[in-house]
Amino acid sequence: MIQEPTAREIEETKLYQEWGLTDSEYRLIKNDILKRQPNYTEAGLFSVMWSEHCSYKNSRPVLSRFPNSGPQVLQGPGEGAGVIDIGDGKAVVFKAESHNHPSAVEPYEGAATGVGGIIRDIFSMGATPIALLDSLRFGELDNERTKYLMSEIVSGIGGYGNCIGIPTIGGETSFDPCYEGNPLVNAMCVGLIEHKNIQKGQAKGNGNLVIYVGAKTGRDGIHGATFASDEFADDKETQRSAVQVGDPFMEKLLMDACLELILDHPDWLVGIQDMGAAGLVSSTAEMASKAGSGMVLDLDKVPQRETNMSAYEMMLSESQERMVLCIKPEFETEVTDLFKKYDLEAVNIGYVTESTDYILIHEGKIVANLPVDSLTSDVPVYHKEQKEPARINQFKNQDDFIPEIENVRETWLDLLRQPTIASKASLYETYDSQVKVNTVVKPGSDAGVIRIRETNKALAMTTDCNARYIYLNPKIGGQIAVSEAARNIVASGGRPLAITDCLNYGRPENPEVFWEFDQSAIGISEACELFNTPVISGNVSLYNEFNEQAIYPTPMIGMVGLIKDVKHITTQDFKHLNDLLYLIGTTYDDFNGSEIQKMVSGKISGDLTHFDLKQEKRNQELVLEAIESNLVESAHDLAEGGLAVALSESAFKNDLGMTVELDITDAQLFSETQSRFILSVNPANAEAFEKLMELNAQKIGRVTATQMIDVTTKDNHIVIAVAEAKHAWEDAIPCLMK
Amino acid sequence: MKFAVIVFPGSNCDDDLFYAIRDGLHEQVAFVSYTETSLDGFDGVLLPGGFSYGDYLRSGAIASLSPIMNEVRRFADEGKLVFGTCNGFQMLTEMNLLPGALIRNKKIKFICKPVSLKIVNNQTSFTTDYKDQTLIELPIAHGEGSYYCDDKTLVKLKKNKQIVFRYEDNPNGSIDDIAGIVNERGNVLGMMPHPERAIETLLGSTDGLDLFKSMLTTHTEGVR
Amino acid sequence: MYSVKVYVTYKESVLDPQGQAVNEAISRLGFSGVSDVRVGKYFVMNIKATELEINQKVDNICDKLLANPNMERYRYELEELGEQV
Amino acid sequence: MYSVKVYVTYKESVLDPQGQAVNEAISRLGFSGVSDVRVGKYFVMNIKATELEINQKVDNICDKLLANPNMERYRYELEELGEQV
Ligand SMILES: Nc1ncnc2c1ncn2[C@@H]1O[C@H](COP(=O)(O)OP(=O)(O)O)[C@@H](O)[C@H]1O
Ligand SMILES: [Mg+2]
Repeated sequence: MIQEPTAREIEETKLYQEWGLTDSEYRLIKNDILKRQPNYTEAGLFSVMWSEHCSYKNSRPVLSRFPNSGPQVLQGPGEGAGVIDIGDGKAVVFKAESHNHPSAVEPYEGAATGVGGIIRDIFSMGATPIALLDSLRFGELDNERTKYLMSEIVSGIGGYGNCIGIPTIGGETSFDPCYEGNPLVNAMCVGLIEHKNIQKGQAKGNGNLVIYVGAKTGRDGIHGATFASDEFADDKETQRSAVQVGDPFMEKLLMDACLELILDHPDWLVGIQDMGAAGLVSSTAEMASKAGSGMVLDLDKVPQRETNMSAYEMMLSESQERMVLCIKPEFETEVTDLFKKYDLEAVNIGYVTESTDYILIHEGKIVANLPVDSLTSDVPVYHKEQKEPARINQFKNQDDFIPEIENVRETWLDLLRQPTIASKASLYETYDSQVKVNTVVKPGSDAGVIRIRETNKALAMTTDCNARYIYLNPKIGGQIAVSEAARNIVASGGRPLAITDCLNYGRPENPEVFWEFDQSAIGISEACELFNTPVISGNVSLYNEFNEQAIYPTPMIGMVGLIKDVKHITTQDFKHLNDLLYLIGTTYDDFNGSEIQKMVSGKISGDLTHFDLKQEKRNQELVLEAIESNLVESAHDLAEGGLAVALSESAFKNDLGMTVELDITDAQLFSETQSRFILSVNPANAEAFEKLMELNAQKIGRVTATQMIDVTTKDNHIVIAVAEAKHAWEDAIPCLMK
Repeated sequence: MKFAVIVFPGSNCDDDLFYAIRDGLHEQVAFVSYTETSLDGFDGVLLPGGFSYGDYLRSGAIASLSPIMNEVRRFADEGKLVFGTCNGFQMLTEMNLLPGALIRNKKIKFICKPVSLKIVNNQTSFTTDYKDQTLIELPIAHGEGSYYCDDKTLVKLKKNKQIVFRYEDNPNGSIDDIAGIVNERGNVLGMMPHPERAIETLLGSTDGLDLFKSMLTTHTEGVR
Repeated sequence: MYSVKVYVTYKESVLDPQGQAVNEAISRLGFSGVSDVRVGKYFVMNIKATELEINQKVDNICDKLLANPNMERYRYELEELGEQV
Repeated sequence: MYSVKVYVTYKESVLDPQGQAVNEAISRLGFSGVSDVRVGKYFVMNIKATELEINQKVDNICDKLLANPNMERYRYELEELGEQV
């Protein structure tokens, strides 16, 4: 057995620093909280619970900007996931989570366990998971490492979701050099729940039992595991923290068992929570702290996969597929039996107390005794220094980029081949998008859509973030991220309900990074206020850097919208010959941060202009009204690559062509001015449609049977066979992956 | 007609089949646990897709050892209708109720997409309601769906007209484009595509419904 | 008690897409002269049995579970461990 | 030319859900006394190389592709085949 350093040694050698605690934090713990030196286990608990990842000590002031309440919010941030009312006694539950660092090291398992973790957050609320989405960022597909990462990460996401049987119905994937050493893997899960079944992660009621269920605990992903310094390491192998391996089969059993307990036996259960980051300590301490209770845990009872595990290792292990329950003692046998039916172990590992002490017993001795709030709510909060990066001012003062288009046809096709724009079918076709037979719109349109059985309603969902815009202007970029998500929901026939997020940034100690973080949060908040889409859950991932180069600030927005009637579900694909095409929104020269800027100059620069949140909202409202009045056959929002790309994408699925006449320049075909949509409308509805839209819709052409993209601009007449464009778009990523 | 949907640990298309029968076919249907030992009272057995036992070892292998499977074998031996889709097909080959095996897709990856199938034998208990040689579209969703059998078996399958569905555009490397086969007696069908996911217009296709209707027709008019 | 190692591979006649993919990946990494890659499964386990029983027991486990005779073949190695009852 | 057999297994400390599932299935089939089942991968291939190169070449292929050093370990066996150029 390893000799643990004593409390004195920890202070003298400043071992706590290696675990991430600062001197002042250590002093706070020693002088004010414990009034003694923390022992080895205790110091370990503090270091992990006070990490940014668990405590949000750096990001809390920023997160407090977000609007998170409203009559529709049944549960805001603070529990496993947020909950939004959708009528009929039902509610939708969702949250997103990042697994960037684990995926960079071990892409398949990192991505898979990311999906597993977010699913647990959803069913721990009592909700049945109904859909998964992902949001991925990679470096350019020009090297083997990136190809390997993408291929493994996508396999990991599919591997977990397919096996557990939750459809993956949407996501986004984009490519920029800044993500090469630090890919982003964000996963979102959406669940459905009856109001009466909403659970809380709480451990209250003196004498109630703390029950551990699921996989056994191993030395997986133990925090830093930094103490592998040689004087303690008899056996290096066992000291090193092991990679977490996901077991979706186990999670399926765990999910089914927990849902049976929650739905059929509410009287047995007091609280339930998943074990996520910092496993056992974070879940149990949070459950006790939220309920104002104390807790005693006997670690000898914790199911262990490995021998000789220390208290520290058990408490910090991030072994997957585990949950904590708080139950009434008189139902212990019933609960154990219920889990046994699913071949799962449910073990009584402790009980709730009236005090607020958090006490751990290991091998008959008390190994930790702390006020529980000191681990959760009494964490110091830091207001980090901020500084506007020099590039921002430079971007503001430079001339707007305007591409010179020599061959508009070639440019059009080249743009369709850019990996960020090209078809992602080779990725999402490896995800089961239909299991459970509720998927109305699969990946490939603006948002994924799931119908809600026993109602006429459906839910639209999307993940979005154009990080390039945020890099140029974080505040406006933040507004755009929310707007783009909302535009995708609206184009699908839904009314935006609320958002979740994954806020991915570099080191918060870098004042420029922190400024980006704060500014983008301001932008996101402003947009959420206007769209009335509160932030009901989310996740922060900092320290996304490689060789001291931070990623673009990337606050991924996951949005869910309600479609009032399945009749209103709309996709981006042209449906019928002769339907009229309308463009909503005005096109300007918006090339800063655009795909075409990146394509022709290899980098992005400049400021964001012309974006107006109010206009965005107005356009969205009009489009939704037109859809809900059954006047629209297809709707597609304009995003990367602008009008050229959106028109092409709308043609692909049903191999229909179009003739379009535009009073814009060739270059403007590729402009990324926000707040725009293309709608197709049956000629019989044209009058009603035009009346409703007033002057906000411009008729630009019609759908044809020629299978040609036939577009006239102020400068040129462009003809491209739909098949040619489709090949360029479909084959781009598979070709690069070869 | 009363259908049993067998539920194994890790099955995840059990609901899909249940809804297809209840809401699509409007017949009786109940879930039966893998731990049960009797199928008394049922007229047809449906083995669902999914990842029984996480697809560990070989897909369908561990599930095929479940207690209920002895009863499924007896049920099949009596000439009653047994249908397995996806993971259910894999179980049927693992139990040797159907010949051959399903191995890793040729391109290794899991594939989920609609595929075009030809009905190559509409004279089976599962296809009478389809027109012969017509094309239908059904979703596939599998990673190990490449049908394999040795040459002798293939000759036999052809001779006995046991091949029921063929892919138009083979997505997984299956021998002879095989998507679904019946046993010699004709009362056990296994196929990789998911007819139960093609039951409602709202979800894109109703091409799968006729398979279940055919089972009903066979049941009411007697096994052919 | 025996430590048993079981090796399961596809029969020669069965196409091995994983083996092909690995072969291609090896070439792409720049290693030349590698061919005929086949991928199989490898099981390690401990089995309590007498010398008389062990072969039959392992054969049984392989036939019934570890290998599918329609497409796979297996072989195994035994190593006797100290008595640990 | 060598025939090379590579055996890859998870490290002891890494969860092996497949091994657990197989172990349980073996017990359920009625075989007693089977424990610690671990499932690994098994690669067979032919490699052209000289005696001097072969070990380094195989190690390289294993480190870079066949085994994941974060969670797996490997061993291999070599068998020299007749010269087949
Ligand atoms: N990683 C992914 N997982 C699932 N679906 C994806 C992924 N990447 C892209 N998609 C799907 O591909 C389609 C196009 O994506 P994108 O261009 O990001 O759409 P939009 O610009 O409308 O948000 C969408 O339907 C999206 O859901
Ligand atoms: Mg869109």
